[in-house]
Amino acid sequence: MKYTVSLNGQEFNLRVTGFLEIQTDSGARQTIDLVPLDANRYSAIIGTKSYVFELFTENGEKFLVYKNHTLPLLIEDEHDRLVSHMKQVNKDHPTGADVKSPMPGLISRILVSEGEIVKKGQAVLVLEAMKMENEVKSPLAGQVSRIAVSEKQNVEKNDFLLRIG
Amino acid sequence: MKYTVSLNGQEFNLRVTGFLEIQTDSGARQTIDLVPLDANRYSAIIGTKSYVFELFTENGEKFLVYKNHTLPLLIEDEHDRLVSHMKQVNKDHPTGADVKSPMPGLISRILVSEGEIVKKGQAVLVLEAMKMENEVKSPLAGQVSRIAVSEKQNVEKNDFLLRIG
Amino acid sequence: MIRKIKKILVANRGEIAVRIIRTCKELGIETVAVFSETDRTALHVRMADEAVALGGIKSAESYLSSEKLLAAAKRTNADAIHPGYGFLSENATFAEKVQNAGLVFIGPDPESIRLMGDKTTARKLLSGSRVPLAPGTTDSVSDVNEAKKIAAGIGFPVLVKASAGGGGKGMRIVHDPADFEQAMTASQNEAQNAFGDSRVYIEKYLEGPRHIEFQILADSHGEVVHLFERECSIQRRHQKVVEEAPSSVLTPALREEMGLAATEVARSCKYKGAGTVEFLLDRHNRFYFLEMNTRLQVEHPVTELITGLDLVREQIRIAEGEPLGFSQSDLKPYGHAIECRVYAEDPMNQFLPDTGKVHLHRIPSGPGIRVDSGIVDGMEVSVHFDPMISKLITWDVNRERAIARMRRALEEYSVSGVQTTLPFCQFVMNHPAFISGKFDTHFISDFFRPDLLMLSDSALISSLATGALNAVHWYERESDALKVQSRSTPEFSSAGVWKIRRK
Amino acid sequence: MIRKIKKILVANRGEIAVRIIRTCKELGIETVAVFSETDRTALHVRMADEAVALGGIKSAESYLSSEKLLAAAKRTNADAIHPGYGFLSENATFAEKVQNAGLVFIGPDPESIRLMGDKTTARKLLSGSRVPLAPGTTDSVSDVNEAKKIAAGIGFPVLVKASAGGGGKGMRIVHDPADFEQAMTASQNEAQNAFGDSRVYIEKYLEGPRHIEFQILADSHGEVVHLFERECSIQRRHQKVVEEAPSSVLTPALREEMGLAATEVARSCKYKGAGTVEFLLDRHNRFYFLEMNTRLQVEHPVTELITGLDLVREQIRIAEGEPLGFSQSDLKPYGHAIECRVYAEDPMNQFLPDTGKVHLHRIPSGPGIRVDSGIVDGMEVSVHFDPMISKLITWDVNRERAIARMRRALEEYSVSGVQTTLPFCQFVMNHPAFISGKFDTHFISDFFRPDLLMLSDSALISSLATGALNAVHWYERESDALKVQSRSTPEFSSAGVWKIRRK
Repeated sequence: MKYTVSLNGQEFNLRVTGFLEIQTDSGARQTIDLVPLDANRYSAIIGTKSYVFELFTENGEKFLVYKNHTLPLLIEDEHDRLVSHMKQVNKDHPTGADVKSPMPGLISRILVSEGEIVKKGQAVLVLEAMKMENEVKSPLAGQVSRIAVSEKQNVEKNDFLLRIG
Repeated sequence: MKYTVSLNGQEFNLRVTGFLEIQTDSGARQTIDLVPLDANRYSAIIGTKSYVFELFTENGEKFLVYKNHTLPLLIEDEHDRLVSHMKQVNKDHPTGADVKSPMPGLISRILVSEGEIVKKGQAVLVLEAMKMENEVKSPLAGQVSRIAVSEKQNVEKNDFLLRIG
Repeated sequence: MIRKIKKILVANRGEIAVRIIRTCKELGIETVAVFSETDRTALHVRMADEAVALGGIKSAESYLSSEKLLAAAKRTNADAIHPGYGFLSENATFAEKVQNAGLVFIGPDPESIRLMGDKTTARKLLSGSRVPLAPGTTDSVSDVNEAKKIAAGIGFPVLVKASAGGGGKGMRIVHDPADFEQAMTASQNEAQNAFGDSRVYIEKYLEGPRHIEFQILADSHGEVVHLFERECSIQRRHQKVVEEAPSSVLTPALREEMGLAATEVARSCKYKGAGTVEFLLDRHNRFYFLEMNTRLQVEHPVTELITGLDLVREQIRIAEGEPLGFSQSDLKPYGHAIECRVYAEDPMNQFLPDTGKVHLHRIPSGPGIRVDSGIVDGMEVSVHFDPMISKLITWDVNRERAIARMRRALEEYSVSGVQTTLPFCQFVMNHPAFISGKFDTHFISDFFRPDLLMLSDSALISSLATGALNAVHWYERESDALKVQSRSTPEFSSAGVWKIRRK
Repeated sequence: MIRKIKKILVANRGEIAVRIIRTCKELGIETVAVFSETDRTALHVRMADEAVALGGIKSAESYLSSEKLLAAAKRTNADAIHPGYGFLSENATFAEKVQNAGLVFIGPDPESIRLMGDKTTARKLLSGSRVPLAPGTTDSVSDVNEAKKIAAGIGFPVLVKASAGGGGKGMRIVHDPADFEQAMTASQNEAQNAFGDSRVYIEKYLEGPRHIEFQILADSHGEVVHLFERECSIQRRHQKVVEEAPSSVLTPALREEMGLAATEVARSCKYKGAGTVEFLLDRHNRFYFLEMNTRLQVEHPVTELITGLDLVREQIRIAEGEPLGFSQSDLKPYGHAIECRVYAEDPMNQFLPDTGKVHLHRIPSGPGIRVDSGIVDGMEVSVHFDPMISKLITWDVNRERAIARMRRALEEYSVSGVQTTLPFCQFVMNHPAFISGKFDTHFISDFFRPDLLMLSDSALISSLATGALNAVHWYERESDALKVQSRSTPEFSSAGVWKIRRK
């Protein structure tokens, strides 16, 4: 089985050639001594090097944690690769963005209105959470096309707040 | 449902009268705020007192652990009670005892032979475990009626070793 | 008069409730925990001798309700209340109610809290003394135009600060007069939310200051000592993340001078108990009184580690009416201590609070390590309370070694389920500015970028990629225990989170 | 000559391997762990930078195989080996092999190990010095009749001790001449098993002695200091369970005298590194040299806590050829420290080792607590290795407070799955003899009975009974996570372990 693994932005083409055995693009074969621990943690010994890492997913995105560093992880086989490549083509010309709530909280103020033109980094609303007022900023320049929440409304993490563009 | 609970040798007659509600022999009703934690541990709040305890069983015997104290626990309903009472009657005249291995190890020496009369507390065999020689002693006075192991034999915890009486 | 305390109700939650219970156990004092609806299985409830439900989910319905707290104390026959920090710890009215109910309030008298709690009153009180103050108003301002004029008079940049405030809440820096109005409104709103008091005042904003604070102890017999300083300059959102003692910039002469000022502040308000006098230290080693916190401080452990004292024990003894039993000349700092606060926050994303279930919490241990935590496996970090879940403190004979030990401890510390400030603290411990001791409260804006938290060792990344692929290919879904879980929801999402099937 | 060490192979397992790795990380020295087949997921393997499988299950096939250890060091390019304690730590031949392979052995020279390792040689070496020795043979004896005669000459009770021994292994007390032969055979067998050397010798058995040992440090430039004493009198099976520093019976004068004797022992064998000189102290405050341990001691943390030093760090620095950098007059004990060893043993049943899976291991934390442990949740305690799974150490300004802190810490400590010595340590910390300081090595036989570990508070037991019944009645089998499990097998036994069904 052939895979493309992207970790921390670095891409690796790897082939699973046997139990816990990997072949890299250069043809080198490598066995790994891998055992699961608890809570999605694994202990790996590669050669003599010892690693403990954790895997988790959040909102469908995969991550690997190593010594408290969280690294984005993407593992695709040949089929996945084709599909995601096609998606990528369509995404090359982004025209807008959904702004989601970064955490649960209360919408204390909305600073923009529908139709308004905003700059990248401009505060669009104020979210109150954990006794702090947090400004939510626009990820890009554009026009506010839709506001899905109102003031004093409680929102959950990742709730859709408004759309730019 | 009516139960007899024996803990640390103390006996309690309790009736379950509702969800997390108990009635004692004296007729007093008591509610208990009980939630399970991890690894068979429970947090109980009775009145205002807060307790954390663990339950476990070993070889069919039940135990409760509280602040590192391990207390023998027996919970019987009316039916259990009747059965165990009948058993008890037969057990009132013990005539012998099985000696079991207190831990995994190697039988390094057997100090008695079948038919031999032994005193209570007399060493009957030597078990080597964790680099130590441990003497296994007779729990009562009597005659060695059977020896089930031989020297240099490996045994597991609770393996039957020999019988007195 | 000595009044022995037999049972203490701890009017708090989380790590500080656990911290207080620990000392009570050592003193043979019984403890009563209180808990909101979501805290039934929290560590402080498990550890206390008694526990009383307050009901409610939000602070206002639970840990901020003086009625419920006093009822719980009455029900359990507690003879004292320890407020911890935050919540009602600096609320003079609460302290008064506690005393009126015939209970001991473990803290200063309500009058001292009142004097120091209102930052403008404190400034007024000290304006005649030898304690240096930063330029600014000694009264609160409510009219935005008047405030703007005052700010212009002091000269921008200025700080808008909550009169009732503390801990950076309600504080705004204003560089540009054009931003003043919005900043003042935000400050007033936050102050109203956090303290129920929207008054603010204006103070000169010092460029590149260090935040240095002195721990003081004062008994009811007139003895006041300081336990040296804590350096608290590493902050995000005006809240401390890393603290240490001693500070690497104080000379013995400056330490003595500032210590003297700190005890003078305590004396000025007839202080009793453990308190903290905060100063700003500018680039020319001039210091200015900032505020006095009339309670135990989050970062008190670094002081405990360099003095050998248990500050909660001292608080209780003082509250009982005992004399301190030692004076300033008996005290000498021993070694160096550093504290890293573990917040459930994402340092990759503006330190925004993260919430969710902590699947696994494994603390470091071994020589010179202390962990004060309120978290256990499976516990929920909710939006209702402060996101600080733990404090990691290291001690060693000198600063260099205490840093090396902290690096080791941070690497050992494992929290799964929520993002934390652990990687940020690793960044700090490895940064040349921190190591050299040459840094100020702008450390984050001067030196930190989220991408600096990423790994750059490609050989390491390559090995981890191999590990990840094998883990997913061979072990995923093998059993319940091994399956790859979502971080926010412990149950396995069956909708193909991982697309790869076992061979 | 200074030779900087870059990578250390730790030829050990469990808590001491973890302990050594921690210091290496703080020093920026790379680490190599080694592991037997059953130790693949052990903590030391997870924490080290590199890990090499030794294969085998028993010690002889793994941690005792010098060939495998040297091959692992060669493979990983380690430039030094730290032996820890136990296993090959006091094996002169191994130390020699390490040196011959061009590696640094972190410990004394093979000749020093040889001199002190053979207890009879050590006694001979010191017989001309000012160091007092207990009456007994200076040669080993093999003939049982001759040995019996010698014993009669010294006067019963006597000790039969392994020449190659240490740590109580192979030791037997004989009160009655009739028991002598069996004791000597047992001692010889145990010595053969533990050390591969069956030689034994006879020593006068002192009644009611205290076990007091001195930590020494010696560099390669001739500087020798002692780091004060450790009191190790609480023992079961001649092995220590509770240790503390300082001892509550030593006067400053006696401390100085014994410290001087300890450094003299170290000088007599040209010692280098960290070592321990053990003494017996009788009821008249006369002390006798017992043996010198030429390695790091299990109980070294109590000395670390009262001196602020990291002994593993000092060992490594000395091995690199660094001078100590301080002398005896620079050292002063600070506060009081106590260690409780957590053995997987059943104190209710003659301290017999217990085995099984550790379901849950939750360590205490907070002020003044240190835990050195090699255990993680889910780990198997097997019959193949020493049953000590963890060490709990507390520090405070004085003995009374250190005991109070230990009581609190023991109560917080939770191990599920195997029986441990934790309740026994709780018994010790609450016992008047221990609290008063008036106890000797007979503490257990004098004061301990298993039934004293039981609870006697009937109101408490009644509440727990109510709790247990509700737990079983309402929660048993509700879900996988909640079901009542067997302690020895984590899987639920479906054969009606609990007879009660949910209503």
